[in-house]
Amino acid sequence: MQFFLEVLIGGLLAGMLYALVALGFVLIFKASGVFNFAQGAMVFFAALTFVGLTERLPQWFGFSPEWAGLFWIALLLTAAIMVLFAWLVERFMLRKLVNQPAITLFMATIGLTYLIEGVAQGMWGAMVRGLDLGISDEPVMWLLERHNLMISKFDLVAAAVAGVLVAVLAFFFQYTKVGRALRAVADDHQAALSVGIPLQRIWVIVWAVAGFVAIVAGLVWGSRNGVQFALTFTALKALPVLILGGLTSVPGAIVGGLIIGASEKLAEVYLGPYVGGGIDSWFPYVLALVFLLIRPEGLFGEKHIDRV
Amino acid sequence: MKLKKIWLAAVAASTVWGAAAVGSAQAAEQYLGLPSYRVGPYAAGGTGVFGGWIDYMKLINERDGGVNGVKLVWQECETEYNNARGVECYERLKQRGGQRNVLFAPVSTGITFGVFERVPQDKIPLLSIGIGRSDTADGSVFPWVFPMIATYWSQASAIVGYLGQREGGMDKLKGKKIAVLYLDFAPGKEPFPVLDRLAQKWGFTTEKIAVAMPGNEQQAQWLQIRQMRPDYVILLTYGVSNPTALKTAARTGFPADRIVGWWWAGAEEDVVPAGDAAKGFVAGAFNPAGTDFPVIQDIQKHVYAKGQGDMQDPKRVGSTYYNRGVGHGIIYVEALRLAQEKFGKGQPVDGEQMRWALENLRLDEKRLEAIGAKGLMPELALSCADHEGSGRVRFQQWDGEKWVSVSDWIEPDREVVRALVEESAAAYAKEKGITPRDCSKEQ
Amino acid sequence: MARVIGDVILDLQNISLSFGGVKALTNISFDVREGEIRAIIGPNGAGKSSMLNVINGVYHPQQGRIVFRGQERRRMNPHEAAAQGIARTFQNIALFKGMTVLDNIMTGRNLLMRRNFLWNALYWGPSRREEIAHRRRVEEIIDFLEIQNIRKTPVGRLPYGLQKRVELARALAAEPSLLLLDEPMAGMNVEEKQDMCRFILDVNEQLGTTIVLIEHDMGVVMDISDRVVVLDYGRKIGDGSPDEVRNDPVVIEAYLGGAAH
Amino acid sequence: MIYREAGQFKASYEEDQQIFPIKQDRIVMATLVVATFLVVPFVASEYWLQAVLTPVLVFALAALGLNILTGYAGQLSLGTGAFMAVGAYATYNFLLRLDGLPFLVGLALGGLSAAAVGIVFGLPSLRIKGFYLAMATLAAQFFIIWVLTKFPWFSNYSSSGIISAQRIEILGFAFDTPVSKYLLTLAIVSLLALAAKNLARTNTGRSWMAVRDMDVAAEVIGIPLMKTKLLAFAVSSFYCGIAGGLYAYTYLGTVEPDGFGLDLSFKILFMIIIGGMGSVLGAFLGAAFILLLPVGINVLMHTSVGALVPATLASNLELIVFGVLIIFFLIVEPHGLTRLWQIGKEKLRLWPFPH
Repeated sequence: MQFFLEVLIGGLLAGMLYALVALGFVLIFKASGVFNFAQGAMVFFAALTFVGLTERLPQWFGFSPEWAGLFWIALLLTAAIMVLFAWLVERFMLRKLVNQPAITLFMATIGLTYLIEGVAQGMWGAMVRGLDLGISDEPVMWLLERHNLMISKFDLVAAAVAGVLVAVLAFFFQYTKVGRALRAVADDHQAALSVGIPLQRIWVIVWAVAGFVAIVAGLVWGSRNGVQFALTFTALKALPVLILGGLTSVPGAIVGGLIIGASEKLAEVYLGPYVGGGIDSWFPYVLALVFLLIRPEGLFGEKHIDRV
Repeated sequence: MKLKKIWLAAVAASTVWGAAAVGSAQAAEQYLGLPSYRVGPYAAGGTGVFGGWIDYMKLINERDGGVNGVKLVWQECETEYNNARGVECYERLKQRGGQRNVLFAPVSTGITFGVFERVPQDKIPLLSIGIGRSDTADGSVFPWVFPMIATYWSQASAIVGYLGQREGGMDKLKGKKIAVLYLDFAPGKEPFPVLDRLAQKWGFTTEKIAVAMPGNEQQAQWLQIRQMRPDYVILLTYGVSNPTALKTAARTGFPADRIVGWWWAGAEEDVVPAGDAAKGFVAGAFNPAGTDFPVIQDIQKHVYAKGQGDMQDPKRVGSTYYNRGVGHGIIYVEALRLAQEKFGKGQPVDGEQMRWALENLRLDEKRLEAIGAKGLMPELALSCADHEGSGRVRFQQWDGEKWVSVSDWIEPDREVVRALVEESAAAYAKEKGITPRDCSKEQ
Repeated sequence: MARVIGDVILDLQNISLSFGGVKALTNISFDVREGEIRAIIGPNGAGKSSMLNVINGVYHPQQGRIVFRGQERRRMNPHEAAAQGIARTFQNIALFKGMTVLDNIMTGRNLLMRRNFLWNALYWGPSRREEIAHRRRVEEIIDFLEIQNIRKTPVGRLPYGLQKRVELARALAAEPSLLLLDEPMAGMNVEEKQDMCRFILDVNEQLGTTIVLIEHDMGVVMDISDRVVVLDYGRKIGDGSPDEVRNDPVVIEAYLGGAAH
Repeated sequence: MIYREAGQFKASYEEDQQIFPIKQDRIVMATLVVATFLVVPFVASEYWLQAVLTPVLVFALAALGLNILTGYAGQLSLGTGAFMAVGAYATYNFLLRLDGLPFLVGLALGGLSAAAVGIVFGLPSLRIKGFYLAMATLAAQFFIIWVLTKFPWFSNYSSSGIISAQRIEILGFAFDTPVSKYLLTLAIVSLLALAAKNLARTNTGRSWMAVRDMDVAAEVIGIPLMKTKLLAFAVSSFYCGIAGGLYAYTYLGTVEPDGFGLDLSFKILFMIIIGGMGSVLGAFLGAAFILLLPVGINVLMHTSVGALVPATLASNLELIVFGVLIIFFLIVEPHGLTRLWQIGKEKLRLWPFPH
């Protein structure tokens, strides 16, 4: 029982991390109908840029790498770069592909993936870097001692971060003018225009917000596994979450993440040994597929599905 | 207009392409095709290995004026660690101008397998240091393949040998429980037969646990390990799955010094991202890290001091991957030297001559010391039957800053490994209808 | 050819249809005789299109019986309905936008084509003969509807009126015994409407096809149909010859009191 | 002036229903067939045969398969690589385990196995559409590769899951040189391309396109959705399976399951988008473009630019240029190379008298 709980909780926490990546997809899909395959590359790019800046800034400006402000300056600069990135994407890609079929936009984002990967590694090198956010990655002691439960402190913090992020995004969508415009865009492009915010600017904003989400996801995943190319693979963990939660739902991403995380771990532990293990490559997808057969638009997705 | 532009671009591109294929051939040059990978998930390894190799060739050119006056030249081709791209590179690099490639070393299992059956026809030796497949060590069946220094099978045996040393004798392994955490890709499973036979021989048990590619999430696997309470974990993972494994181990309370990795887990890139979690982790190596070796210092002096180094980040000179690349370079250059001695000094050699030289390569302590690479690799002595040449592996421990050697070169259990090599090679020969060379008749 | 009105071929009895509690059709009964032109009229939202969707199996009514050619059916897929000889057009044009006019009409013949995909892959012998035979039939329909000059045009490029005509052609290509037309003249100018009227009458007279049509234009409906069903809010409020319906006080109330037409 | 169809009258439906109703197209096609079968084998270098032409043909076949499913029948799939893997591994096992089985029969059985698997994974398409379906096909992608990796029976218990293709022998003739392998590939791919073209222009193809363009209307005119979609999955997977078999037997020689990963599926999807959806020609153009573009850029980078910038930067620039070109291309011509080809023909029709 204690083992089951450990696996379950570990899975739920990992699921929050998947959800973190999935959020970026949802934001962009919701507001522009673009299935942004480059989200994984954006996570990589953001994390690498952040780490690269923390390495280079002290060299360039001659202050100590130990200085506490470095983290925040690097974070701000990375955020600024993500905004610039969003602007460039809108200006040179999205704007020119308006009214193209969804699959064309999807393909364009795969092209964008190559571009980002090349820029990231070209700029900062192929070296694998560590990232220490100062959160210790050890089991929570009192849980271990009292209940013999091994739950990682880091995962708890990361899950909390994901939770806060979702709350912030929900607030943003619900209560700000831009947020309302975004929701309007999702429903109807014409209606959005009447809100008084140009479509182009909305796209920049939503890509920038997805960029911020990528930074957070990149930092969390980067400090977990190292800042390296493999961060792009986090996208593969997010896709089943998306299917399950629905492409357009922020809470869906969280709930989907929790379900996928927990069931993936439980399956690996209890089912894996019978079939040779390593089943978490496909299990989430099959689970999501079975789920789709029952509810073709995902858990919280909107009924209407665009044809591709 | 649109159309015209695209046409023009296409024409321009194909012209350059055509021109590039021609190139110029000069007499005193030795051409080598390098299928490098500098982008993608494994770029850290690719830039390191190929950077070290190229730097060593630059050193030979700068310091010695080439090999007996023959300048070393090379052409790179980006494989992205992708099989199909790698095969295209193999074909493209095969020939440049009038020169043919004399050695192909993709440093990738997939590409190695992709070209594996092409090399005998093209007469280009395939160098697969640390790659496998292990049975190609049988040179009588695979005359053109050189899995030098140590194969996965030798390594697996050396890991068990190292654990035996730590326990204070092989017989102490009896009754021990060892978990084998492997990445679910081709090389990850290659060591299994050796581990199984050794488990039987020494009376320990193994429990194999798979991690799906790319392995960036291993909570379930480590909780299983925790449940199992093994004495050791043998780590057969690659790329991002290495730091993930170490981090997750720490998170589930498994001590790092009871984890022993193979050499694809033994680079700085594999442990640095794991931070403190990696402290105490032990991994195999056929080429230790470090800048103390004279050859590395020569590279610093003759190449980097002149600003000609290949590494984007000069700090990586002396890292594990880099030194592995230097090792590749040494083997290549020494084989060239040997081939020139036999077939004509001061002249480029061809693939067949290269193959002969590789098969007859001897690098003893004395020679390694002369090169300035004593300790950078084990002694090598190849033969017609044995294309591995050493099989020795040493172990290093990560102290949080650098790799520290914790063992001498450990011999594999040759009885077990060689028997497997011959069995497997014979099966391959039978399937393919190959008649093995009779090695007693070679020279 | 003289028109012959035959026996009842479609009999709808007590049809009720609802969507998640919202009633679209309530207890509707009427019949269609072989060879006649039967119109369904009613204000917007009266359930006319739902009625057609029930007839050709797009919707499945919760209650009621549908008897077509003496066979009762409760549930039927649209393609089964098509196989029994029911073809239709749609209120919002439902052509295959990526295909040419010719190909669109050829799809209408799919039920009549016997060669499977293996023969088609060879495009040899029977398969080729079949394609060409059906092409010949389709060309007759193209001639009949006077759209020869656009046969190789992708339908997406055609004006609205022509698209409606192509859709009719596609339905006719199936050689149906019952043709359902959902507002065949909506959005057309007078000239186009006249053309369409002529085509509908020609189809009915020359091919003997039974037609059920929905139309808003009262003038047209009263001119061409033999009998008219009037729906309002999902209920039947009138049924009979155009004259009877025209003078029915309930119908007048619904029309004059509700939407003015 | 050269490309002019004026004066070519069709006197019968037979003539009008030809694959290439325009005379010039027929001439071009005939020239192409002669050139690829009779001229190329004598003039092309080994590099071109082995590393360029053969893979382009193999990938064109896979792209054709995906085009049948996605371009014609409108079902987006990201599982192409896995279906190719099924083809390759099934062919291997049939040839291995049935002694004396002719190669072509083994290949066809491999294709049929892929078709069977395709039907199974096509079942969800009856309920799921669009990106959701694409994600569902990812389940096929990962599951199939896992099965091939996990169960050593499929690779005849090779220690690492790698299979190495048996020698190809047809009627006593061994196909073991680059030229013969190229010709074999060319012959198979040409025949299947012709078959695909025939499917596309007959009832089968029309039914697929009808389902793609508007499934409700298709059903109403009597096209059974389930049968039509599953047929598309089956035929598409058959093509991919054959392509996978050729990939293993005439192109690489040795393959491992990981070689058929998601990257490969994406690459093939790229081919049909860049080449042109719903077009047989597009599959070929797209395959050539996507395979040769990175190679071309690589050659450029490591010869001209490579001399100026460090090799690592050159490799990254390669990736950047590739990405930018893809985006650029999608912006300039979202309908793919086929559309460019058509525009080119329109221009030729008027040349040399531009309007």
